Amino acid sequence: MTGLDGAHATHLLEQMLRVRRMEERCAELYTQTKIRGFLHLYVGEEAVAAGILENLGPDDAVVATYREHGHALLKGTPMTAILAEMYGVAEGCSGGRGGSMHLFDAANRVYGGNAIVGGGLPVAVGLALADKLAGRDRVTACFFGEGAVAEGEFHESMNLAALWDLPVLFCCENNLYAMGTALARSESQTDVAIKAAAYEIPSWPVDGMDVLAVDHAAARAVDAVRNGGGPHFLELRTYRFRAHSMFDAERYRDKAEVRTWRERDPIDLLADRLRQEGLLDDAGLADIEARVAAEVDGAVAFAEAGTLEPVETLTRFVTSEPHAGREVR
Amino acid sequence: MTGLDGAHATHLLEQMLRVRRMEERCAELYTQTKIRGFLHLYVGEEAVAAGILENLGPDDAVVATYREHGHALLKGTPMTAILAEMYGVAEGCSGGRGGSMHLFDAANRVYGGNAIVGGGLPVAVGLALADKLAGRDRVTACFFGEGAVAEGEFHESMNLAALWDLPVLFCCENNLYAMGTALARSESQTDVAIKAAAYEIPSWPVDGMDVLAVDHAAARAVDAVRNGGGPHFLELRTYRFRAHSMFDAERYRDKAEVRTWRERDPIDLLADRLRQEGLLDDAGLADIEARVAAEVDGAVAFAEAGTLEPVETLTRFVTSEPHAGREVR
Amino acid sequence: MATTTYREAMREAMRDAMRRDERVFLMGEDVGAYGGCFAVSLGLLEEFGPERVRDTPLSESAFVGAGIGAALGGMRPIVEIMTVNFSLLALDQIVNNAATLLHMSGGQCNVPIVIRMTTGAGRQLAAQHSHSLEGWYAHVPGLRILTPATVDDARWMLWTALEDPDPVLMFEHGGLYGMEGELDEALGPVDITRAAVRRRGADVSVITYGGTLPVATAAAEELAARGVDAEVIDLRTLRPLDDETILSSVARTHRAVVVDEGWRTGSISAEISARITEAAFYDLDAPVSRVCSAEVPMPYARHLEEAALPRVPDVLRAVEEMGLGG
Amino acid sequence: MATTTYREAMREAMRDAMRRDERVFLMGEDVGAYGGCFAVSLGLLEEFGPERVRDTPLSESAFVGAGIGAALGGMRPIVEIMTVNFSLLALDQIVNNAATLLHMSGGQCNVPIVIRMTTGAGRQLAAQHSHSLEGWYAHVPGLRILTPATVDDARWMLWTALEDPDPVLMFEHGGLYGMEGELDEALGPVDITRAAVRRRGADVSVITYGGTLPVATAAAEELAARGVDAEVIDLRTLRPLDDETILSSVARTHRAVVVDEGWRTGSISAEISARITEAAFYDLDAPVSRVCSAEVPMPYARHLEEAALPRVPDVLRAVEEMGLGG
Ligand SMILES: Cc1ncc(C[n+]2csc(CCOP(=O)(O)OP(=O)(O)O)c2C)c(N)n1
Ligand SMILES: Cc1ncc(C[n+]2csc(CCOP(=O)(O)OP(=O)(O)O)c2C)c(N)n1
Ligand SMILES: [Mg+2]
Ligand SMILES: [Mg+2]
Repeated sequence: MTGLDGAHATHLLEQMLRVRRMEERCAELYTQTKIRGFLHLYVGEEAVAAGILENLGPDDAVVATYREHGHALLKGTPMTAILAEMYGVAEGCSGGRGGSMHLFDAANRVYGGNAIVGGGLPVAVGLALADKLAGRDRVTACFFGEGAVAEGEFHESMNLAALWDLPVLFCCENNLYAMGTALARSESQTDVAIKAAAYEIPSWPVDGMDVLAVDHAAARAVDAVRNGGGPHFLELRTYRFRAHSMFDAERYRDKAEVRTWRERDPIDLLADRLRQEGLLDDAGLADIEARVAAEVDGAVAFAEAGTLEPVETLTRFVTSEPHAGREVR
Repeated sequence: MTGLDGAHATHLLEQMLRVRRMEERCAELYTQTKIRGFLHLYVGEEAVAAGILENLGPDDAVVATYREHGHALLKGTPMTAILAEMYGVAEGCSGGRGGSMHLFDAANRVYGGNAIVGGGLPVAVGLALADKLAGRDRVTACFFGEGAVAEGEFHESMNLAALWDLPVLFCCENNLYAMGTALARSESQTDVAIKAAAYEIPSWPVDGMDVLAVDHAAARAVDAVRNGGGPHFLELRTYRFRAHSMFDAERYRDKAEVRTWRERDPIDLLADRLRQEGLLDDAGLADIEARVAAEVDGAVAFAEAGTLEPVETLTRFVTSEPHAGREVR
Repeated sequence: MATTTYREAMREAMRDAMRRDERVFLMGEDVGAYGGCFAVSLGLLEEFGPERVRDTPLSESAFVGAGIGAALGGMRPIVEIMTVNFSLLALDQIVNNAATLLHMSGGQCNVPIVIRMTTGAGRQLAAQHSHSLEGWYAHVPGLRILTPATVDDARWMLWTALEDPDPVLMFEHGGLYGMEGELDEALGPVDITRAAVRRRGADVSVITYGGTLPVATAAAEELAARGVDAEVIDLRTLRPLDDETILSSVARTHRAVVVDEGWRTGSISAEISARITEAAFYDLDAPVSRVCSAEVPMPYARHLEEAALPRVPDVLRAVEEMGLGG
Repeated sequence: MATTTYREAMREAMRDAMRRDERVFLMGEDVGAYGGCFAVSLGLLEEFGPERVRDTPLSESAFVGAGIGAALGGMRPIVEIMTVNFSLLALDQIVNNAATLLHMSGGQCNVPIVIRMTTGAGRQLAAQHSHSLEGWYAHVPGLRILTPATVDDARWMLWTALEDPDPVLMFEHGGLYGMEGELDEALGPVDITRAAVRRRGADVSVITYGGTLPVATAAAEELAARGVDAEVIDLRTLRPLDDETILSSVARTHRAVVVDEGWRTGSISAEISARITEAAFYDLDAPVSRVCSAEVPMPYARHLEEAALPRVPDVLRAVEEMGLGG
């Protein structure tokens, strides 16, 4: 990459910080039992969502996993609606019915929040198929972890997307572990990008801790997909700083490894670089942190003020209303 | 290949003819409604089963598809028991309960006869896992069509076998069509051997119409698998001379293509070569045909004389007998 | 009125749907070049081309999931799973996505997809190719389950199903494709929420659907000859069940026999029996009776398969055991 | 007698099985290095090593199928599917191979595999992670379905299950793992074909299994306070159902309530209701009542999930509606 656009980079820094601070607050709220169920945090992986979503427009779609808070936020879902969803209140982006693993926001084309590993891939392929059939130049970005690569649905989806030349951007968030299973203990071929190539899908690995590298790679890939280049695949090499979920003793990796990776914290990396180039000073960073803190506080306040849906409407949304039933003819 | 072992080659010719004549008779019996249900014939593909099974021993296992008559026969299942099975009589190798798609023969380690495309692959992986855990040097040969390559189970099974270094020989019978779907319309990457390589499984394509080539490749592959070389993959390039099943109008391919392939009939290819080298004459071929005809006639007679299982025992074999139920303690 | 087969009626329904609505397309294994595994889609490729009559690889989970995604993207896919037996490979997509997306999203993401599949036994296809799992699917909230059993329903249910904003599964019994019947060409889209009384009767309600409707009807004729006036109810939809039609019939007949090709234990007939008992316990002259398939993986041998399936004599016996026509 | 948790009892059962029989091994996602998703297999990797406590990739269909193959090959695999929700991805292997191989092969190929999985809701895991599909599996001939609900069954059912020559599925309700109870360490392998009467009673039979046994028991205590003497039956096995124990109870109480966390329509409770009615129609003082989950994909919000699940007040209401303890 040549040169550094300070404004753009600073914006990416702020985006990553919005995710980081939101996630950190979620962890606190979980210990306070304000948030329940399973909670999967994105801390350490922020550069991936920030770099890729920077390159998507409002008409583009996102399909993600249960570790999707950051993706929804950066696709445009208000933090207020995200926090409210985790509180299980009616003001949540899924009306309190989805929770942490199922953030939906049709207006911003966020199609979840899928908690079945690999389950989102076919859906992303279908969204892209609809765009192709309708002649729209929209892109569908599908995020999934490297653990999903072992699932049959990964294989079937890769093949369909390539065979039908569909506008999907596959984003494999390779954080080296699927819960406690290291990549080398789940794949005979650990080079994920090579796997994708076996479907004739252009694919390349990206330093997932360097948001500028992700941004740059995403710009090229999204452009190619949007312009009829068919599916593309990015392997984002990143790391999960925290436990898989809130029920993980982390027996499968040692502290030293985590420490080493933390030295490449995507936020620190970019902040330092901006400082070196004189594009950011402590005051500037403090301003950003202040804005982000205010947004997080506001979101929590919004969620706290949320209202519970009445139990009477428990069975709403099992089918659409009003229903298309017809008179007998 | 250097030199030609006449006795061995003649034996392979006879093996292919046993399959060919049996299958041809099955077609007649189907039109006579002696055989019912779905019937998938192996005509044109005989060199694959003949060449590979020649290299397996009695302790080795076979898992095949609904197009498995030849595999069972050449693994050692008597033709009488195979024909009887298709007649649905008690003397059939599966007691008349399996039919054409489900030939089983535990004594010869023939584990079916699986009618779910891709469904046999995980089972073959498991049989090999048992051998590895028990420290036995047995090989499990798994046969499947190129259409199965699109199934998620193919992907998951390849990865497990390679990851765990299991003694499986994957034999992909690439006859270019999955029912009416040509390979190019089902795979973005049509080179099946390359797909297997993506799992780090040694794989190579073989001329599936040349039984000597198949025999040679199988000898190498089986030897490698048996000696701890982990899974191996053979793509056997062959062709189905007849319809997919007895309900196929063959709209998806033209007669010319079929004619061209028939010019490479594996039986004629070998017979001609043996003739050229003076290792077979008309009398010799006539002897073989006579032996085979007698075997087929005998098998049909056996099936015709078969007995129907009494309806009273309909629900046998839902669970094993005697049952392991225990007294309450 | 014109005589047609169930197969042709189904094909006409799809042709009609694709002509009427640009968003409708058909996707599945061998629906195109092969001409349809059971020749249902024969000729559609020629009329609508490979984009709208889309052959898929053998990837049940991915192409069903792709249908779900296409529906979210504004299309109206008809996804054909060759047979219910293979639908097990797509079950995760159907149960965890198609059926749940609307709810999980708080009402934002409805999935207007129609998934068609052949179901049932009776053709000596053995254990892996003879399942009747429509009752299983009827367990899942968020799905609508249809079982067309007449040429009119084969021809006209699809229209209404495609207008449904939510997922609809259509189960077509393999034994019905060749069935001929009088088609009401002017009928138009039909109600898909109600059962139909196919034969009026006063003595016993024979409740069935799909592939066993002919069995129930034949049994009713036989019973008439024995002086027993049987009412035959074709459920048409297994989810939601039309309690009203079922219960009003039983209120008149005081006796019910459910005929269902599924294995007896945990079958949809168990649900129907339980509902009738819950709602009409004091009206019943006898416990609700079930005529189902024997609990055995379907054997290949013809005589064993026939013995395993619910047939006319089994229905007659069930009615006799209620003290009628004995 | 020693106090232990259901989780520890299950772990002890596996440790014991692997010590007793060389052929037994455990395979599944994160059973090893992670320590088990729900810590059930914690410590087993250290004792038995990675060959016998085998972590698998995320490949449900392949590793379940591999378990089936390993069983055919002479091993005695315990395959753990992390939760029933993911078992949908392995359903083809379970239904079309594990359940059918013995039959399709005319009795030659039995499949001695034990497949364990967590089931149920109640922990705010939302629509994709809260299924209770054990009733679905109970529909399939060739499978044996166990639902241990006590520490004794968690500890001792596995032994008998591993001696079974055919496939056995064990459903462990996620809400039970932390439950403490008195373990009979001398019990040894228990019968896996019979239901158990957990509480004797004369007025009504409350029939349940697995995760709702505590609900039924608590309801029975409450009913006792109201002067209603409820009998509580723990089914223990959903396939085959122990009709004898169920019917002999109903013959005494003349009333039955089935409590089941599955969705009401097409639930195993429908089967139980139908069977009781078929066999004991004239003994019943009231129609069999069902207390099930609301027919909705499980919502995340706690108050909605609680409202959707069968709870003590629901059982009390059902009994009241039978004219008892009102
Ligand atoms: C089909 C399926 N199997 C198992 C699980 C349980 N599970 C949830 S997350 C997870 C690990 C996934 O790892 P990866 O795909 O790498 O994503 P990451 O959590 O690392 O972001 C597992 C096994 C699941 N949700 N779905
Ligand atoms: C999972 C599944 N989907 C669909 C089918 C229907 N079907 C039976 S054979 C077949 C074609 C398989 O082609 P291939 O794997 O190439 O084997 P071939 O018949 O050519 O030997 C199909 C689609 C099936 N049996 N199983
Ligand atoms: Mg990961
Ligand atoms: Mg083929």
